[in-house]
Amino acid sequence: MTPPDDLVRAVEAVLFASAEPLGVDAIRAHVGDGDVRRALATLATDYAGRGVNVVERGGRWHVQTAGDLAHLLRRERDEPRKLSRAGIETLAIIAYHEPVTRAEIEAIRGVQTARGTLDVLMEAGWIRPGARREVPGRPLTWVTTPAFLTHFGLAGRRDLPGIDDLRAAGLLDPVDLAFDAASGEDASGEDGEADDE
Amino acid sequence: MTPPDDLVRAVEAVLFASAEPLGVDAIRAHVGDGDVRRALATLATDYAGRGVNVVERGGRWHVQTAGDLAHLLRRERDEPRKLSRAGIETLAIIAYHEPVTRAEIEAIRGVQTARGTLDVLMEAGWIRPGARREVPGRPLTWVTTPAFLTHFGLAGRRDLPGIDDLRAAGLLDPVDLAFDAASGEDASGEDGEADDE
Amino acid sequence: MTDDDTLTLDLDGWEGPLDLLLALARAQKVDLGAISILQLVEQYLTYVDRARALRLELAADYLVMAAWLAYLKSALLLPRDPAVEPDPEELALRLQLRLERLGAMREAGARLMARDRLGRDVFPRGAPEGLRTVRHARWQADLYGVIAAYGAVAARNRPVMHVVRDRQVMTLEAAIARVAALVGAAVEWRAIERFLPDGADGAFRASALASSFLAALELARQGRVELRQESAFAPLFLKAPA
Repeated sequence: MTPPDDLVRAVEAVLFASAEPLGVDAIRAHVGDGDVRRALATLATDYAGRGVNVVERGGRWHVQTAGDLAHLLRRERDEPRKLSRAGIETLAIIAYHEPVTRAEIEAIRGVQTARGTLDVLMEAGWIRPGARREVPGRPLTWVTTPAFLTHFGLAGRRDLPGIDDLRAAGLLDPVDLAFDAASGEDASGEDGEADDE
Repeated sequence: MTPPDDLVRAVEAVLFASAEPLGVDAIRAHVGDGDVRRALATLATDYAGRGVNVVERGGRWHVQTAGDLAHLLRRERDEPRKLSRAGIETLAIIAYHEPVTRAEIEAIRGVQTARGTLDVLMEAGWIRPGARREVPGRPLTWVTTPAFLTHFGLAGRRDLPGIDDLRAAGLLDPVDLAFDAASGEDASGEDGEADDE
Repeated sequence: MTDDDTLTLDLDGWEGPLDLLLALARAQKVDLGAISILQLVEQYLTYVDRARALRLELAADYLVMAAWLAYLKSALLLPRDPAVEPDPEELALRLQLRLERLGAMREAGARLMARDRLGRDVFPRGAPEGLRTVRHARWQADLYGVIAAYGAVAARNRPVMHVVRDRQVMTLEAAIARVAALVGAAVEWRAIERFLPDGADGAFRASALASSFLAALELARQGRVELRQESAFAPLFLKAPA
């Protein structure tokens, strides 16, 4: 290893010592002033390819074992509770559509959300209630948490598997919007249209 | 960092994820056959000079924060706290009467001084123990510190307003007036009466 | 329909009719954009018929979907009447779009679950030293607080001298003497107010009334006066015993 400078060493020590992921500000509170982001970038590079990696998850950083070594470490550890199919689908819908109301989740799934489904996801710490939607009835929306990104190894929501393709294909748009787009296609002919954000 | 070989990576991950220091055999149980000792030696070298080190203690290995960085794990933070009423009264009595013993403070306040009160004032840096009083039991006296004068913007203790000043400022308001006010008798009436000294 | 297309009648396995439709569509083609809605409708209706034939209890929403699909099927087969809204082709397209969306989310969920998950595939440090924040109290007080506190202590400690303001009162003894003298041998009832000193007002009148009332009770107890009151709070009358 190349010998790290003082700040890199300090950030490294703090990241390793922390029991939870740390944001840049939290790291700075321990190591003092300095280019913490640069130090984090250096560490991420230093540890790439090693048995442990320094990773960013939604603006928070932590150290974790490399994914390809899972088989060495999995023994005698509890498998996290298996999520039901409804739970997985609901979580995916929230992650890819957030903020999203319960009614919108149900519109996509075509069934009512069973009582425990959102509870389980909240208990796991992966979702939380977001702002209320400013429409009649002011329904609550649901969003994912930083712990969701941490658990599923996502740097951010942009890192969600296939999200760009889904968005490009309009598959994250509501049916109504997609329908208008699809009907419009007949006239104008294919693509090039309407991407959000 | 030099890219480690598979065994070194495996040992690194196992050591990192373990909740306790591991002996060579325990490591081998995870990573399988191979020269675990050599891998450990490589890791010890790799991590020398970094923010965390791979170290051996009595034949068992673990990852730990570099000794010189241990202080980073402890973050000091100042929190403004308001002095309790007992604290302020005790401080005021010491300021007006110093040097003054604890028994004298209690006599003046009319209540026992809780253990922590003087501690808090000392922690704040406003009082310190003075000489012992040359009476039976040789009780400790308390005096204010220069920091006390600085904090309260006083040139010296003489700057503290005297009893007469306090009375003029209405800070010695006789409590008895409350009775007449309540009984509704002549709101105008005298009341210059009734005083001591 | 070939045997390959046949889905086991496992009713507990479906998360609602849309889920069943998606499974049927997937069996038909992987690309949901290219499926035949008409064929899908047939498959669904067949499925529901078989469930009924087996006397399996189907949840209401499966039957609602079946009814709707049967309507869609007939609309799709009949020559199109432009006056009829909504356009069945449009309904079919909407159904297809819904299936695509559900399918996309199902795939996304599977990909999410297959990621390297913390605590299952990748692990945090087993024994982190932990970070600690040591809080130091920075005590705050101002000069006014100190001086005011000393004022409060000093005020508390001055010798306590209670000076009772000089006020006119009628003592119980005086009232007994007065009421006893006035009631004398009077035979007619007289209200208690008549026994108060002339010109008594304010606090003195209140004191005289209270004392005279107590005096009347005491005299009545001694048999030296009789009391009469019609009801609570009614005027109180006194006279000498008959």
